[in-house]
Amino acid sequence: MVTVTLTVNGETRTAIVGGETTLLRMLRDNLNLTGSKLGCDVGDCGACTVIVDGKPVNSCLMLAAQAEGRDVETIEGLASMDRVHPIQKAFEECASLQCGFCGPGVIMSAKALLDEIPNPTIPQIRDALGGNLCRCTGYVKMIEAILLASRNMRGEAVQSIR
Amino acid sequence: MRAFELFSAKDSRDAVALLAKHSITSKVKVIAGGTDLLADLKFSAHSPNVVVDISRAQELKSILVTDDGLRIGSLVTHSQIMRSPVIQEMFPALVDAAHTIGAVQTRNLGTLGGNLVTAVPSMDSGPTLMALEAIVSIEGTEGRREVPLTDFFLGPRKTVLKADEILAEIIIPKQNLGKPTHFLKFGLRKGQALALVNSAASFWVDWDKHTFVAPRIGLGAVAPKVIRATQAEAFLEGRKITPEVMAEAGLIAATDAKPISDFRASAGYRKNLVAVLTKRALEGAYALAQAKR
Amino acid sequence: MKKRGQGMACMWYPIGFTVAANPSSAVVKLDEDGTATLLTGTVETGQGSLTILAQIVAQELGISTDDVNVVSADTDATPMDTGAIASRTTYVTGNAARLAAEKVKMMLFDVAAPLLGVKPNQLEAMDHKIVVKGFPQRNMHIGDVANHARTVTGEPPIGSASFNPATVALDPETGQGKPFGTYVYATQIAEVEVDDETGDVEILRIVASHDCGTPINPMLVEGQVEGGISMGVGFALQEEILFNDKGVQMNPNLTNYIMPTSLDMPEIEVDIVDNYDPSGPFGAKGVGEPTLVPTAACILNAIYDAVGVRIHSLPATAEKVFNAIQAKRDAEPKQITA
Amino acid sequence: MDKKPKVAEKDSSVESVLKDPGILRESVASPLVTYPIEVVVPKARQQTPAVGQRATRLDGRLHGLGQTSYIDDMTFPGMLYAKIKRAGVASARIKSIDTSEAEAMPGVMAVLTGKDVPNNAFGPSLKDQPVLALERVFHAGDPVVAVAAVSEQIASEACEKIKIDYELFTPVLDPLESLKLETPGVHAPSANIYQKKFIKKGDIEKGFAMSDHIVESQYRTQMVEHVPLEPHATIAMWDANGRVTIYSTLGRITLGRADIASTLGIPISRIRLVATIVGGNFGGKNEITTEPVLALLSKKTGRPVKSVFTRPDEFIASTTRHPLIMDYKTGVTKDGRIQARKIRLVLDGGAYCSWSETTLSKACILSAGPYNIENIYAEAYVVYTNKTMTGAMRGFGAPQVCFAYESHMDEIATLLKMDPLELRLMNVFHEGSISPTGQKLQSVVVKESLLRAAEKFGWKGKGSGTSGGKLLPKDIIDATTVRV
Repeated sequence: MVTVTLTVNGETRTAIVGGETTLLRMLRDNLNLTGSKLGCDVGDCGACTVIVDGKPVNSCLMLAAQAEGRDVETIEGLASMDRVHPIQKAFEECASLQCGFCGPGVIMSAKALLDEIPNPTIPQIRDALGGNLCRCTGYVKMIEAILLASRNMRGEAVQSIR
Repeated sequence: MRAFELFSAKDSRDAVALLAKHSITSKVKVIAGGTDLLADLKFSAHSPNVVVDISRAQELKSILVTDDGLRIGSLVTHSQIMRSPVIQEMFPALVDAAHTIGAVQTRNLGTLGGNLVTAVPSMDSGPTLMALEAIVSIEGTEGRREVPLTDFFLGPRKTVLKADEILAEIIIPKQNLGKPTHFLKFGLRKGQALALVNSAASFWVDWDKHTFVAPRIGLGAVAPKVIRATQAEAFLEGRKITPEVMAEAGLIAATDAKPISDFRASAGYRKNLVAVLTKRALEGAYALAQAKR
Repeated sequence: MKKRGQGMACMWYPIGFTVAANPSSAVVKLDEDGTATLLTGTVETGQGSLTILAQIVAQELGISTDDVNVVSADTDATPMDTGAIASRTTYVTGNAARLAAEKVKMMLFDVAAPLLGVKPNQLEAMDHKIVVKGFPQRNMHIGDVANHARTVTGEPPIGSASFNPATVALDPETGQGKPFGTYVYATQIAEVEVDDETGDVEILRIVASHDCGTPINPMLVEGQVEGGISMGVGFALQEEILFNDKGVQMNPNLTNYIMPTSLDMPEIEVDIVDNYDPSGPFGAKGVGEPTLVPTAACILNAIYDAVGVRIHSLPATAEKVFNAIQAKRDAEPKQITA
Repeated sequence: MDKKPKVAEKDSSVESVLKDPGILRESVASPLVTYPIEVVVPKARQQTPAVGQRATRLDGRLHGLGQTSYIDDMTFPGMLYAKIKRAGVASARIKSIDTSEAEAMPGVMAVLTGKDVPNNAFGPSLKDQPVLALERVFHAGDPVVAVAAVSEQIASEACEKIKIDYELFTPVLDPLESLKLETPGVHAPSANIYQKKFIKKGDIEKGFAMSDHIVESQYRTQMVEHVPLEPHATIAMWDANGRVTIYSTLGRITLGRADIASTLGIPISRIRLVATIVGGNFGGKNEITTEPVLALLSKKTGRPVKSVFTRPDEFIASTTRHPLIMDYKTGVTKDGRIQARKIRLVLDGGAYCSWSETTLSKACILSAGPYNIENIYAEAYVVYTNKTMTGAMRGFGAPQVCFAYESHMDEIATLLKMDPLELRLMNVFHEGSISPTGQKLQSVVVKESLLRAAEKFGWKGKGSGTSGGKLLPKDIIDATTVRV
């Protein structure tokens, strides 16, 4: 067993886990943060995407112990008490999620993208979502929402991209 | 995933010490980025008892230009390769190769060293490094040793690494710095694809004679390990650069390739891909050479 | 060389089960603030069916989508439903929900009529009010009517209804009969680019014109079409479960079972064809399954247009397309000399 | 759409009260979730009339916040984890099952085999599928033994310790082989063809006789998986009142409950079946899978039991799309009128019937396409093979036959040197057309969809890829009006 202390959504958390425990399992089972999903457990589907030290990663392919001392952002940390994140808002408004299971991972990928590139092109968005499989949407309304969020976050007075 | 005991190495010295200690009594695996190892272990009944985490070894994370050439630490991630201004400038092919690996999430985790050590024939880092005649620096309890990448791979998932050794650095020798190189991959889809075939071509141009100088071609997924297309290289050496010659070299490279048929593709189709990709990689490298002239 | 081509495919698709009964029941209750709760046994599996059902109930009662809560998918609490299958929810469950809401509305009309000094059939429900037709200023808030029903009339405004599409069994010999209540229609057109040296097919864009009757929510209809097309793209070019000669699957994982990523998807333009089916709720039919029906066919027709080879078996992998192009090249000189 | 944010978009400076790691380290982990109190409702949700609005989804906001609770997100005190040992061989007789080593493992609470299942057969139309295979294995994904343990890891290791001795048979894998009478029955003594369907309209031979050209082709489609992003998941809790509550990723709970009741041999009143929001269905979650097993494990242990399919389970142990082999023969006049169409469909039904009956019917009824054809003969057969069972999947056979009839239409257009659009417009259904089953069709807009799509696309007539071609006449486009 190893003791893992890390920062999750700005707060320090500790758990004692088996050496083989992935960051995803620790988040879900030990910290009750079930927003990150287990869809394949081998890094193909991206439903487990979280941001570690500013970079999106598959939390199913990272051992919890490897996240020791690092800064982890999960879907639960995006909204604050008085507002949802502009990406979450855009995803709601564009009906970008259908069954929703891939959503937390997709939104974390989108957040990492917009943190790095505030004004992405459609090919850049497609590339950023390349590791997030979705079976419901064809990705179309996700791309729309990311463009909308990008404009809103940059303060452009765009009401809708339609 | 089966339970195992995890040891975190502080640095590379610590890593080889831990390996030396535990490999005597236990089945040991090394984890760096984890993208290959954990995916392999998840549904496997065979599991190591001990895993040594080397991901914190800072000294294996740098990209440096030295008197020996370009030294890339084994723990440099694929994303870091894509973002490195030095690599972008000298070897856009390495950037392209890194970009075709997995997806953003796996590129942020996966390391160059991990990609090589896994020794899967379809690896995307191998062909370009092979074409650039890379050398790997291996660290063991006795210290460092250097091995040409061509000799590093023994077969599918087999390398010359001993139980107490780790891959420390990948060195592109000085004489090849800035050598025009182009990498192409063909997968079954555009995102997150395994290579059916990948090919990298690299050569200097004698602009007076307009001929190929020191042409090197690396091929992936067409043999038990990443290989050089030596017959195609010999054919090109000193030859005039023309579209016909590049197409011919592609066809010769296809005879260098010894692919197998599996459920992803037939051997015959893979040979065709070798010819097409190699031709196009040569064209791409030539375009780069012209741009750099 | 890369070659472009265009291809089309149209289709028809039925709503609901083939002859077999597939009823849905629904319960609608109205609270004193004028908001409603729908109880339905169907399950939200991503299609947005609960939102659509809320819109149908809201429409019938003259309230907004946000005024309808939906309780679903609990056998202890919700009425019988055949479920999220056969593109039937909007049409079958939607009809049941509309009929249940209509019953509530009729109860409200009965309650409001004497209060407004008119006959029930002179009333309509709109904009959160029970209104005298032609005299919009004569109205009561729907919540006040509901409250009156409970406290004064003594009958809670709760309605329930069932719906089962009318069908006629098929003759076993000739197959003649009326297997379905209604059908939807659609056309998709694809533009592709084929690399004739590798057989690689890139789908550049797909235009999809779909009939769903009245689109209850155009945004969700678009989402269904876009998602269906992605499934159709996988069916056309990528996806296949492979077995070895012992009957064991060789690629049971998302590494080797190739389905479309965001990088594999074309630009999609969704067009909703104007239509109204009198048998559906507010003219609606359905849209879930038919969205992927014509996709593979239009892509394969576009491949033919681009490189002149017809692939008769799915998926049209790059290798299959390349082999067909090679075979065509091998055959062509012979035809010339013959 | 009016999307002006009504709440300031600037990051608020709400301080967390739990900044000191010292406090946190000693507490039991509680969810670090911020529940935003954003009350802004997008306008389209608030408008009347409601129909036709681009209203946001009821579940849209919670999806985006990661707050939708799927079954794997739920835990109950004392909950156990179940794993299923699957056959791994496609056709065999089970000679013996030895679970002793697994049962002896610390942490293993219960082991279940087919002997423990009261009515070990289910299926939406034919009850040919065992809950746990007992005597015979019909495909490699067949469940044989179930284990409930205190952790998923232990349950998996226990499965590896179960020894099953098989007598192996040669599997039947090719549906055309399966069709032949001399091929051994997959479910002997029953025949391999387990459903048939025929449609006869007009006089097929007369139709061919009236035709100038006959076009024949065979088309084939592959086996496909639904790939819902959420794998099948179930939690069962048998309570002291003798009722079992089952949470399941099932798209149809009413009939699902009846199926579960029948396998357990209890009245439906003793089952409460709840489906939460399901993370993708596409037809793959339309029949029960492990629910009876979980219920029995819960009954045996007195504890809640959860199981979640791994991604490989999802492929090998859930239903898939029917592969079809489709023979088409069409008679057409030289100006493009279709006179007759003859079709034979063979569906690979896999190891069990599942939703094959519906798939067969729909495929057969739809197989001639949305065209006015006077003379039709269609026959369709579904056969057993020792492959993963094929069942309901988005379109029930329609995507397969559409691939065939629309490829076929283009082949006819090529033969006649006609624009594929023109050929279709000449033959498609119109309002009041009579379908192949004799149904008078209403609200038919296939022609409008063709013209709309062609206009939006900029359809260039036949052979744009090689020969360019003519544009659509403007007057045809204008003839259709579109309100949406």
